[in-house]
Amino acid sequence: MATASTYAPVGFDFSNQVRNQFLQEKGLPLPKATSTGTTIVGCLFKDGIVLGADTRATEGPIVADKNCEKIHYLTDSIRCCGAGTAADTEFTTALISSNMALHELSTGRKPRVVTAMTMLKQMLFRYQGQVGAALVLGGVDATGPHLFTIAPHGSTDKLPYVTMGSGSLAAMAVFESGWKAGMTREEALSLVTDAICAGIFNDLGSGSNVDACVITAGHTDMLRNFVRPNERVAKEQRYLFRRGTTAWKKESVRDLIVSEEVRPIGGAGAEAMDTS
Amino acid sequence: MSIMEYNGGSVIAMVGKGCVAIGSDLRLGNQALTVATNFEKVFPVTDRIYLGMSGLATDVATLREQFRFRVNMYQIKEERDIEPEAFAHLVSSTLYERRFGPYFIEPVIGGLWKTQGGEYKPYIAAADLIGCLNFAKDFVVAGTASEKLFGVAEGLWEPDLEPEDLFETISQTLMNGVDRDAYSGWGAIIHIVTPDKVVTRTLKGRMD
Amino acid sequence: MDHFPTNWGRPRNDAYDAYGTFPIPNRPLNAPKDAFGEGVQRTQQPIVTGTSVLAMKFKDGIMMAADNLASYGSLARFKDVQRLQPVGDYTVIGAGGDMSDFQYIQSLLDDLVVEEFTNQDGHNLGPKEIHEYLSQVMYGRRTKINPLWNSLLVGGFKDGERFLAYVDLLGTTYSADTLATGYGAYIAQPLLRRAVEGRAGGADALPEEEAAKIMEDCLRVLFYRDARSLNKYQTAVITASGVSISDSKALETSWSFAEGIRGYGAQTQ
Amino acid sequence: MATDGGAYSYSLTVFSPSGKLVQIEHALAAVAGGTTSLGIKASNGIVIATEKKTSSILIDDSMLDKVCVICPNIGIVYSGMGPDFRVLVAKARKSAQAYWKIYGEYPPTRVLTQEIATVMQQATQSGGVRPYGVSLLVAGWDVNRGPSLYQVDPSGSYWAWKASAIGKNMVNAKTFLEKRYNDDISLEDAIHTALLTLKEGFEGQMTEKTIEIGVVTVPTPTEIDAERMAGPNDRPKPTFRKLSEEEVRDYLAL
Amino acid sequence: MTSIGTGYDLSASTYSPDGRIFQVEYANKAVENSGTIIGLRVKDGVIIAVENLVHSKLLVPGANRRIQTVDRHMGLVRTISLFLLTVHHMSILQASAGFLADGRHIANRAREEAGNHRDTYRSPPSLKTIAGRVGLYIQAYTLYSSVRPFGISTVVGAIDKDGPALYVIEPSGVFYGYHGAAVGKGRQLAKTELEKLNLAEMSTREAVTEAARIIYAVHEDNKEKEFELEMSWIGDETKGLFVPVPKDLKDEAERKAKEAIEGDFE
Amino acid sequence: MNPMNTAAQPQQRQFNPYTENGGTILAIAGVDFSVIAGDTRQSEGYNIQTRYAPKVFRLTDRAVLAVNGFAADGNMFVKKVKQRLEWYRHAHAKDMPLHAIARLIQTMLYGRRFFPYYVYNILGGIEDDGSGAVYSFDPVGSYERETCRAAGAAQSLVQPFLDNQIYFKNQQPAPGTAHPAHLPLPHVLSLVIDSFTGATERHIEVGDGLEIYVVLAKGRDLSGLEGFAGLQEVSSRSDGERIFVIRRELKKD
Repeated sequence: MATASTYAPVGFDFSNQVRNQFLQEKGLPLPKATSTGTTIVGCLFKDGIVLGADTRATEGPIVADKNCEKIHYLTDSIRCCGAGTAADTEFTTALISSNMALHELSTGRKPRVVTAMTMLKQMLFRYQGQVGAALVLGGVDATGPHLFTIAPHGSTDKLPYVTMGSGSLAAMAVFESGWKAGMTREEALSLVTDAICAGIFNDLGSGSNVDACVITAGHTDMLRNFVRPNERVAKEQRYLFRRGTTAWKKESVRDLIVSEEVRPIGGAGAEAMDTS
Repeated sequence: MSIMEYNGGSVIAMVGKGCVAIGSDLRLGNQALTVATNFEKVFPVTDRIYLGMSGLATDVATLREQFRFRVNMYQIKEERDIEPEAFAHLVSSTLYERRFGPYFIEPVIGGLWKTQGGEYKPYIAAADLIGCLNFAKDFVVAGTASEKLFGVAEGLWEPDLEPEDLFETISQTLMNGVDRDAYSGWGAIIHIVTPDKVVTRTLKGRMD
Repeated sequence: MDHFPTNWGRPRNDAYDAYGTFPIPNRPLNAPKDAFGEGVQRTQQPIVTGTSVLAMKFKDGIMMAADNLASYGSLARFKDVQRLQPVGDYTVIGAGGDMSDFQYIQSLLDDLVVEEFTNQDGHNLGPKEIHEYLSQVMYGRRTKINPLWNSLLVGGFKDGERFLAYVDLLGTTYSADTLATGYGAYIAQPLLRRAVEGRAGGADALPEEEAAKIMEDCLRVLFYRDARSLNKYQTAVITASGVSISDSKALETSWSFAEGIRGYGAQTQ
Repeated sequence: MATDGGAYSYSLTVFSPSGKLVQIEHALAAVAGGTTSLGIKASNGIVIATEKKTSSILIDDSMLDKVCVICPNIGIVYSGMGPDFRVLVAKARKSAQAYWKIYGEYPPTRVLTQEIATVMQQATQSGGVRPYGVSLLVAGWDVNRGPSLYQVDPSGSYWAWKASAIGKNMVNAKTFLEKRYNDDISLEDAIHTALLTLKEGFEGQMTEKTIEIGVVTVPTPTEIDAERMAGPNDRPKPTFRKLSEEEVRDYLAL
Repeated sequence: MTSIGTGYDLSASTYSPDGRIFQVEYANKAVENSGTIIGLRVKDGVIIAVENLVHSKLLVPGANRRIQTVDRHMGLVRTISLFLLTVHHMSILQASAGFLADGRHIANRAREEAGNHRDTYRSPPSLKTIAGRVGLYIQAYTLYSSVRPFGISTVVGAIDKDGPALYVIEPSGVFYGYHGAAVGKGRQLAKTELEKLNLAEMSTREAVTEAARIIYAVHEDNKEKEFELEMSWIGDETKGLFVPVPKDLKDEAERKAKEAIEGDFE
Repeated sequence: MNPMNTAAQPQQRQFNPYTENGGTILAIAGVDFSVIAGDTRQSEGYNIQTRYAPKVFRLTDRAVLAVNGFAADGNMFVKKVKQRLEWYRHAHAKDMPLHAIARLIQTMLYGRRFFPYYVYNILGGIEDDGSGAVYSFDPVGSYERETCRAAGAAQSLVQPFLDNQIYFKNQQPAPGTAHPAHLPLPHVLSLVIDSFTGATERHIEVGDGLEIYVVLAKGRDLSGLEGFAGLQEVSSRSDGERIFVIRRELKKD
């Protein structure tokens, strides 16, 4: 804490491990973290990459977040979709994004997709799959468009169309039956939307909306909630309560407006003083 | 029996029109045995930010102090109040720091932030025990009654509730939610944060 | 009864009652023992298995498909197995899971059909009845904790009505316009649903030729992605004019998708 | 060379009998020997500028960076020892990223300046090291204090300035700035003032190759609110940027 | 030697002094009084025709069939090559109910035998196997005093792996294979008629006409009441299934049969 | 046990005769009506098996049974209950009264105490006295007559909402007034629909379709039901208790 910088990266802190291990041996299992059951995909087209994701986050069978973002920013022209343990995807991509920013500043060049891929796989491999992030990485750099998947253990895959997450099979079925080389932006975007929708409507771990991201040389279009096929219908009635419905025992009010009263002492000019 | 159920307890936060409400039950248990009925789980962070934590009581206490320390340090160093977004990230990164030996708490944050025009906007967020943030536009819940709270809130909540209406909605949600949870209950406390004041009310709830 | 003559007249339990002083009915451990009772093996896992079966409703009836592979673990063991079986005049069943259990089911159904035929009462088993029968058999066996390790699709057409339903080793049943078992439930079902649910008019608006094309697409995707599948398959079509099961057909596949891609990471050559 | 410090002027920074830290003073001398840099805080932004001088025409000056981006809202420029500066830039960037990883936003200018200052101070009090031979001008924007300009010296002390200059021509430049500065100056005017200031005592030709400029711009209140309400993966528009050679050429032409 | 009054005819388990089992002979008598059944084994199939005597006008026509189906076995993959046999029994007018039941019992037994064979060997049994098994069963009812013999003769026909086959199993349990077989009242005349036919060269379609003609010919119009002609066949035209002869074909055969009889009278 | 090591441990595979097929059911009794509803999604794990598998069944003209849990057990159980009711009809020439069906269900469930039907049952209908009734059961037959009950995957989401809206739990009535003991039918129907749309939002196993059965006491008029979208009558006669079904779509994600 008291180093030169309060903000120095400290890495992981294992100091609770002994206690938690003990609790676990006592038969108290570790609670589950939020996971994104998820359908995430990526697909190559004529001029670049389209990434796609659903927006459901779950805790067991409960929807924890109906509209979360799973397409993470790495650099302006590189994005990364995350599936698996939500916090891991969040922080892993944030860490790599941060490192990519440093890399970009120190090299003075636009970073490459393989750089991000290598950083990610090395980080995940180091944690032996314990960091549960399954990623789809895509972007365009000086060497063209690139698309990868990175599994939690750090293995990578390079293909023209990829899927990850619990809806990956549904999405992959759409790709396998609809992908062709050299698609236009519109074709690719609609294929990706179809693939995500296949996950949303067939996989319980995926749901809500379609996020998409189109990356071409020199431009990135983040299409947040590109399609919203699952809007909630209007309720049958309103549930406003009559004020006073809830019984309470005690009330305290903390006033945040500091009201000061200024008492004029001298006669002259007192009128002009504003007391608000 | 999970560690998260050891002491029991639940927290909820809701967005209203220019205001937020955040509340918790008051139970502290030792598994099925209730040992205290005045264990508040929501703490002020700044004037307009409150932090609620459900989970293992010792970690709630530890983290309350730790966040107090970190927010004080921030305020001293930066000579300003921490904003809700920054605080949410601080909570998140603090929890993720212990990814492989987590604190057993799930935080809920409710607060107001000031726009450039001087208007106050509501902000709520929640996280899991390793700090995965959930920014919601309606409500967030945590704790042993979270499923129940989700269910009731999904039914009762509606957008743009005035502070007094929001108080009724969050209170009804919390009370009915915890009444169906053996590990939460024994009264509740609600804070309604508005631009000019914070109203705190202790609710009359079932004591069984 | 104890069939070993040397045991006759001896106490049932030497350790307990060496001299037969106890009246027989009151002796402990007096229950008849089956020499093989303790060694009874039940199906704990499938051995030789078939993978997905697909089926969908279309305008005039039901179309089903399954490949010709029976796997032994990861070994592609039998490559000319028919997993679609006509039952009676109106019905086809398709089976995934343990093939020996499936053959047993076939013999059960065969007996059933023979019995129905020999009755010569003008009544014929339709797909509904066959599905109900199978459900009872499967549920009965799961209740004995001795399941038939299959998931089955039953498709048929009788009295102007299409019928399509599923039953598996737990006795779980359901029915829908499109069904798929095994990996097909994850890979093919989304495509089938998109083709049928997503169509104006649903299955009623789907002509046979299109259904056949969708089916072939699904099987191709399954062959690409299910490691226990084969590019050789059969289809069954059940309409008002009866059951027809095709000869084995081969799938056309293309593997040029990754042309120009090198390696799995930073490699460029 | 130091004549008054004797043994106190070497290596470990210790107090001389007269209460001076002679190493720091020597470091300041090194700064004073460096090329001139300056910064001006305008009503709607900040400009920092420096002269980029190469010792030989054979050096490829396109590879040299004296105005550096630390994070999207902060940039710095230096006078003094180039290698020391690069070390500080690396540390500052890391510090900014670490802050971002905790708070989800980049540090305010003042906080980052403190960080750098702390690093520099520690070099005045640790065994086996010498103080950094640079002075820095830190320009940045944050939502709390708006645009701010700081100067950090080898001692680790820092001040906020409306306008400041460091390096060889520091005294003249400051005098010049004091004359030209007013509180209502616009960013455009400030850039011109900066160029004029540098021109005082500039050796050789002032071209886009020999001048580096960085500017801080101020987003509108609407932009600020919009960015705060955007999703976690929408990055705010950078408020600090270096001017391209073309832009510098255009300013020089005016 | 007469059987009545000696006591030797009271039990199937007792021989008479001259070595006969009267109960079996009585059973044969029952068979001889029943409506005629003929079976024709021809080039490509088998046809069985029955003179089903209608003892009451209240009976629903066509509802009380005497031909029963025993098996239809599915062969190997897809090709439906099938096998089946029919069983038939004899009966005496009013008392026929009991013997009708005998016929059903034996039919069920035959189905069981066929089912067991299929379960054991996963292949259709040959007709000879079935005839043999059913023969053994019937024979067992000629051994014990506690049971009576079956009052039926069974005509079974099928196409099996060796082609068309036709057997008759008698109440004693004995069974023989035939090209043409006849049992019941009109058996003598029917046999004579059958012997005139070139069965080995005949098609099933031709045999339908012949079978109908014979049944009509042997029916004693004056003595008997109404009868229904019942015919089932298996052959090239039936895709290997033993099924009733289609109505149009049967009507045509009956028309010809009636013409032939009228021709005879003229 | 450390979860890291589980892969290294020898594993015994055993046949598990149960599974869960998701979905949720609920029932609410009114003064002279009863509403029984269920969603129509059947799932296993993350897979939707079918979007339409009814969980609510008409037993007689005044009894409706909703089953939830393991679908195969549920279907078998309903089949057996219907069989027993048929036998009763043959023996007594009338339909079994609701309270008797409830006891019958208890007996049948407890009969399998040591190999239970993994099914949560809710029985709704009209009692002999013409009052609306709801009986809820646990898998081994413990049961209770209630005014409202939710069961299944989203029970914990729906039940507290009903507590609040049906029983007015934690609500103080306005001074000088009292909470109604029974709610009118249209109000109940909108609560049912909102319960299910809410559960669909937050529970992944709830969705696709909604089937609401409404049982009306003998002689009760339709007030409040006329013109309800998707209404269909399924009663066998019009002079006794009447049963209606309302079918609605739910979200399919």
